[in-house]
Amino acid sequence: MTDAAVNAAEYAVEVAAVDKTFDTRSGTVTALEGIHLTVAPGEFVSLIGPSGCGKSTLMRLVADLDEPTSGAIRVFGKTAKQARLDQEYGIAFQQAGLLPWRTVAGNIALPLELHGVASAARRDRVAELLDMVGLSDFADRFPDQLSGGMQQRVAIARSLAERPRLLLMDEPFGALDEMTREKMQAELVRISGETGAAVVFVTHSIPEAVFLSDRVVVMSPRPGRVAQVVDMRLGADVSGGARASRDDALREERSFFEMVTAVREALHGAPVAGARGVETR
Amino acid sequence: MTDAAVNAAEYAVEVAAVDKTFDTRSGTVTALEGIHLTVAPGEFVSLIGPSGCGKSTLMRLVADLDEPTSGAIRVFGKTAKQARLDQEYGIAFQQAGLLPWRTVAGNIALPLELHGVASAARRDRVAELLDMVGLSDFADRFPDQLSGGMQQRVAIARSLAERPRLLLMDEPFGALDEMTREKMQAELVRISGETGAAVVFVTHSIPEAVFLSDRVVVMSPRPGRVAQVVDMRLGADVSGGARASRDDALREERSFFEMVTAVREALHGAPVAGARGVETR
Amino acid sequence: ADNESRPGEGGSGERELTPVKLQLQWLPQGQFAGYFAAQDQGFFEDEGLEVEIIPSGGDIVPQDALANGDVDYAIAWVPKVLGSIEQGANLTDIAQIFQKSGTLQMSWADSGIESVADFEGKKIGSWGFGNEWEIFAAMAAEGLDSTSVSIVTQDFNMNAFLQHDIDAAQAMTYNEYAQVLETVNPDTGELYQPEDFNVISYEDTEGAMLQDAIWADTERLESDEEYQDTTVRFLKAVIRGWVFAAANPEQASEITIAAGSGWGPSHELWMVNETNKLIWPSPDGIGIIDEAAWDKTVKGALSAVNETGAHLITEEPPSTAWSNEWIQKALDELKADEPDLDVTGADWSPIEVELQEGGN
Amino acid sequence: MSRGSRDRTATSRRRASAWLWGVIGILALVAVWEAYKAFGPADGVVIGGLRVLPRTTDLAMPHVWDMVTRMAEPVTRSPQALPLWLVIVLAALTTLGIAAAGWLVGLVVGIGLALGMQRWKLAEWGLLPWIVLSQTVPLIAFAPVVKSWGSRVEIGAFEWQDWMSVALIASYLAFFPIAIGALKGLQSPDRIHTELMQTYAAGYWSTLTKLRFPAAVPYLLPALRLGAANAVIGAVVAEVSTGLQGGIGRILIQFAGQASGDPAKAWGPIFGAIVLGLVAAGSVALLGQILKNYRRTEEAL
Amino acid sequence: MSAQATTTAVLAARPGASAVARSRREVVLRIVVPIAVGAIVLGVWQFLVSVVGVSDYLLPSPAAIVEEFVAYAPAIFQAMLITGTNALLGLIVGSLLGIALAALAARWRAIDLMAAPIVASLAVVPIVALAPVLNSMFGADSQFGRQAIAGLASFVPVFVNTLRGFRQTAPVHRDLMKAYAASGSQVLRTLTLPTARPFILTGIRIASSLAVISALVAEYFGGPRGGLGGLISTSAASSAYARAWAYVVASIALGLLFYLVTLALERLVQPHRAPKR
Ligand SMILES: Nc1ncnc2c1ncn2[C@@H]1O[C@H](COP(=O)(O)OP(=O)(O)OP(=O)(O)O)[C@@H](O)[C@H]1O
Ligand SMILES: Nc1ncnc2c1ncn2[C@@H]1O[C@H](COP(=O)(O)OP(=O)(O)OP(=O)(O)O)[C@@H](O)[C@H]1O
Ligand SMILES: Cc1ncc(C[n+]2csc(CCO)c2C)c(N)n1
Ligand SMILES: [Mg+2]
Ligand SMILES: [Mg+2]
Repeated sequence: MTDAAVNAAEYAVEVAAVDKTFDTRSGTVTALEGIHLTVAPGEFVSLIGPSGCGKSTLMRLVADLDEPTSGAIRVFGKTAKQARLDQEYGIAFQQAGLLPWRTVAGNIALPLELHGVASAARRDRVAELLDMVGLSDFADRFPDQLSGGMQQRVAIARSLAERPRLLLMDEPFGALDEMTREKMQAELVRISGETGAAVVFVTHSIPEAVFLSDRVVVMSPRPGRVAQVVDMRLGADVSGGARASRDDALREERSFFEMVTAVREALHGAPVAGARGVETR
Repeated sequence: MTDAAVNAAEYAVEVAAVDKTFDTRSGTVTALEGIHLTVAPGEFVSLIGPSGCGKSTLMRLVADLDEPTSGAIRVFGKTAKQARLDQEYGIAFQQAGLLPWRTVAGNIALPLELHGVASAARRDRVAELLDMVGLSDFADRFPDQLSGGMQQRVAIARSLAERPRLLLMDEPFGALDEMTREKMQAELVRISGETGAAVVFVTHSIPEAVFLSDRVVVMSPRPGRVAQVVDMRLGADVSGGARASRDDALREERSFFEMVTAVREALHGAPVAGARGVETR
Repeated sequence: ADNESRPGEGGSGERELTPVKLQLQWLPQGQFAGYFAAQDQGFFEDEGLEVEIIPSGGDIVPQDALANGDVDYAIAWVPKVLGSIEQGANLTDIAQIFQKSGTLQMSWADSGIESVADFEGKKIGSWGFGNEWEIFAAMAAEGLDSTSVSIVTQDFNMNAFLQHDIDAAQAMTYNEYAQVLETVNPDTGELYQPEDFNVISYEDTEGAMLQDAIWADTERLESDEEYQDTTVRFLKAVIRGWVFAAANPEQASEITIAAGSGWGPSHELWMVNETNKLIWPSPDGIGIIDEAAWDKTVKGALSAVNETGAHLITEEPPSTAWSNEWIQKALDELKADEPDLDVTGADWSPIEVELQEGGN
Repeated sequence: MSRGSRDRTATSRRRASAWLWGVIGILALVAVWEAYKAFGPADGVVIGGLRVLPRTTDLAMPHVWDMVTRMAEPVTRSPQALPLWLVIVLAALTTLGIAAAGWLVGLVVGIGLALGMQRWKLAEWGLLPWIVLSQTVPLIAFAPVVKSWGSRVEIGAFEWQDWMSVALIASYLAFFPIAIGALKGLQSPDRIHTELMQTYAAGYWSTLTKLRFPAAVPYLLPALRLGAANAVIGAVVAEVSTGLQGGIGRILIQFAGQASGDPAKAWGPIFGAIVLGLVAAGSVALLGQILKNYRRTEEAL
Repeated sequence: MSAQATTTAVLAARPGASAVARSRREVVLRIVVPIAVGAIVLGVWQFLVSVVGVSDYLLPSPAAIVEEFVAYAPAIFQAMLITGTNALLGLIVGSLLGIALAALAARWRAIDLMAAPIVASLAVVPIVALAPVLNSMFGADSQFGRQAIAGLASFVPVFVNTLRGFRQTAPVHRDLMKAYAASGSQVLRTLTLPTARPFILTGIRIASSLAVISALVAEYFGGPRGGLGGLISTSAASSAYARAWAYVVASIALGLLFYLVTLALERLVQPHRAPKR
């Protein structure tokens, strides 16, 4: 944390030399080891890797839901804790995590309520968000009356409620079927474009990561490390960095399949050989 | 059911003019309408379609867990009920559905036990199956000590216990992460090859359907109908019908991506346009 | 009369004993010493009976056990049984063991409650379970309505009274009264003394009612000759038991303790002694029902109304409700067999019992 | 292997701390008792005519040490008298035996009812409300009836004993949680599992033995534990009610009757009854240890 | 046919019937069947007494019980009022204490562990054991002893269920609250209490019938007269069994009333019920 700190403000997220170990009954588990990662403002970064490689752990460290064993994390130049207290990020998990006793509108209003937004302003913002995720007609429904995809959209609206500059999303589409998932991806692209927020996105799906991201961070299994960072070069204008227009047609494009293959290979560590894996936990 | 019945014995599954409606509080729901489908012995057929299109319902009709409102279903020339009583099929669901109080071996032995297989023969068969799914070392573990992928393998071993000529699988890999899923797909290919059973496989994942199947049946949303049947033409020897060798390399082949695109388009009903779907349940 | 006709008389030991069940109205204690003594001393066996003495718990109503045919004889208070008879039970009082009422209403010496008339507006303790009818009858005789007092149910000890939760507590001379006198007065550090209390004895009021009596099944008495025979033999043994208890209170108290009473020796002896006081002297012979006392009991029972407006009885009990026939027969036979036996208690006198702290 | 032993030391350490805290909890209660007794007003705290805190006299609140030392002394001054604690233990054992019999009857009846209700929806609808309602009938109301009817039963060499009435009344309290728990448990298998059995063309009995009963274990165990505690409560109440000799209920009222002169004595059987209840419930917990493989999903419940 | 199939067959009744009709049929059956069962039992009972000739003294007939009920209606309602008040006060205070202590136990493990043996003891202690000492402690002349017993009886299920409820907050919800930097009281208000609510209500519902039965049984062991328990025993002691059963019927009605009121409370406080688990 010497001169990196000077420029820290430039980054939405800066993870420097982070290790994370857990003490469990059966000994110490190293979940993350020597993680370096930066996310620029407005950038869309996906984390992908085998189950248990530490994706969620990393996300939780950024959100200050847990603390690194060593190393430093800064969010918009602040400590992770300060960033949390300042509500610099919005967050969405794999389960929508809606409060079942609150209506859709009530769930979206929750963070606003907790932070003392006046009720009129709250109502307006909720209406705006409902419109954004296409659920205006469902404001008074309860979560259990919604499909999984709709619940997830509510969770996303909630995470956007306070116009955060950073969105943390831990497999938000994991529980959805593929068609709904594709729809949700398209919406996320639109929304993140509209709000200009940086996104850190955890997923298991290679096509999802490829479709959404500017960069895909591929992680290796325990102890979790960054195995490779793959820049997405997609679509008609393959100019590095800037995000190409992402629509459904992209999914059938050649460059899309190439990127899928690239991430696949990064994930498997090498060009794929025939595999008959006997899984061990 | 006139002259089709004459040849019924030729087919593993024959679904003729099947409709299925459900009475619900909010009226009658037509889940399936005019379904015609045949599966040849040894053939691998996937059902794919949007959520709620009736895939599970169709599978349940074949398994005689429910009865068609009209139309006829024959399994190896028998009625579905007779086929169930004769244990003509093995079945696996999205959740592994293992009995938590039985060990891995005990779970696999369950159908054998219920059908009075002698204990020595049972032990041998279980050992064989454990070997087939690569879990010999885990025979005495309990399901909660296994990873999701391992549980699913136990469920598959269980469905194979009585050497059925037909395997019914309803999203058996739905709950797995992508990497484990790919491994399981490879194993299923191997196992179904070894046993020569016909397979009816429900999935949401296009790559999965493409990778596994001889034919992919694409269904349209409510009322569920067969929208299109796509023959898989894959791999080096693209000779219709016979199953190509499916290994991980296939996933990066051009023909694979083509088939994925073909199924995608069949699913979306037309070459894809940019979509902003507002989901309605 | 013809003892010889009974098989095996003379104690050869191989004779058939007639099984008999006797239902008590409470836990084993000195109140029932005579029955335990008869059992212990082999008086029942002498009469060719094998008697099972069944203690009662909180909710077993002895006269119902008898009416239901569960037992052959029961010990119960007359007013309670009068109620049951009006409800349909067909029972006969065949021996009035207790000649007097042993119920007291005790209050603190400074409470100003010296007679039933002073009850008005006070918190009056009672155990319920039918023990309250004496209170209501005595009050009725004073022109007091049952709603003019507030009745508080007492539990198994005198704490409510000692802590002034109730102004006047019900107490049996042989039990609760002693309990109080076995308690240390926190002010003096010594046991409470009789002077500390006012004691109203219902025996001295219009509410007095006959208490422990032996009841038998009326129908069987009328029609079942074997039962008649058994009844006389049973009563003979019982009389001998009570005579024994009168003459040997210490021994009777030990027998009772051995029979399962949980009281300590001093309390048990007190109880036997006080029970004896309620039985003896019996000028006509133990168990003979004094018609005047019976009529007084019936009168009291007719006048008593509880706080819900329920009457104990609304009409005179049938003439079958009591009979001196059997006890008289038993007394006569005993007189013939053992002319020396004192069945009137003419020579009896109570002993002095010193109570010990805690009743242990 | 080292993992296992480490697990074990960790669990035993946790268990030790739980015990320690439990003891501290009891000591705290004792301390509160004695402190209140020392500093509270003799006639308790009366607010608006209502005594909201108890009296502190020796009669109302004996010293804890008096209760304890009283246990070691003989029950009465009688030379043959046993020490109080021994009398209580003997009585508790008697009651335990009766409660166990009641529990077994409750088990059979409860499971029988649950099976019927699981099998036939109509039975569930028709019986369940009455089963719930049955528990609002005060035991004491029918205890004498049971005793009276029981004493009439005499089949061949078998003769109804009074303790059986008590056990039967105990079973009336015990069957309730067992029936409810067993019904819940028998209905607990997921659809996926019942359908699996259907695909195996398994009949009612094999579904019952292979699926429903094993799945019911996690529901059944707490129900059985509650049933055991209820059986003890029922046995004690029925002993008091029917006057059965030898059990804890009997000495409970007997010593309560002696509480004026000997207040500490009355507490003995109360503690006896509590320990008895804990032992009964604990024995069922032991059963849970044996069946632990059937409780693997219990965390989720 | 397997068990599952039979059950569904009963449910499905006629396959042609519409679901609406079926669910209406179910609602009707759920009311009619228990009433029918009750009517049959009463019928058999009356038959035994009036035709077969089991003595009315031994087993009063339903008709006799109804007669007594009518005759003593004012006294019965008075008694229900007394016992009901005791049960209600006990239920309210016991529930509040249960919730409060559960909140402390959920917050501090030490309190949980310290309370464990005491709560376990309270769960197994018979009322008959406690009633006499509570009467001595609080005075036999007031209803407080009975209320205390009803309170203790209510306390246990409310405490146990509430504690479980307080532990049900989903990790994802806790994370969410932390991410919102919510304060302790905010977490309690918006997450912990709503999550625990159904559990608390279940506890109260179980406690409701316990409170009634406990308040009633406590009357057997001293205190002011006039409640249902005292009158049941008094009537039974004078062999007025029909009257005793009339009071028993009243006590059942009181238990039922409490149960239904708590059930209604559940509906009221929790209009929207998420499907379980
Ligand atoms: N609280 C914890 N205590 C102990 N170990 C933990 C804890 N949280 C995570 N771990 C371990 O750390 C490793 C990383 O877990 P993490 O949940 O971050 O993986 P992941 O990449 O999100 O996996 P998945 O794709 O399955 O969600 C795993 O081995 C896990 O077992
Ligand atoms: N038992 C039932 N009662 C009423 N409606 C039902 C029932 N089972 C299924 N349905 C309806 O039938 C339709 C088809 O359901 P089905 O479960 O077969 O869909 P699916 O294709 O398997 O969906 P998914 O991909 O989500 O599993 C749905 O609209 C569903 O709501
Ligand atoms: C449940 C019960 N019933 C009666 C009494 C009072 N009682 C009436 S007669 C008798 C025998 C003499 O002691 C006693 C004690 C009681 N205390 N508890
Ligand atoms: Mg994760
Ligand atoms: Mg499905």
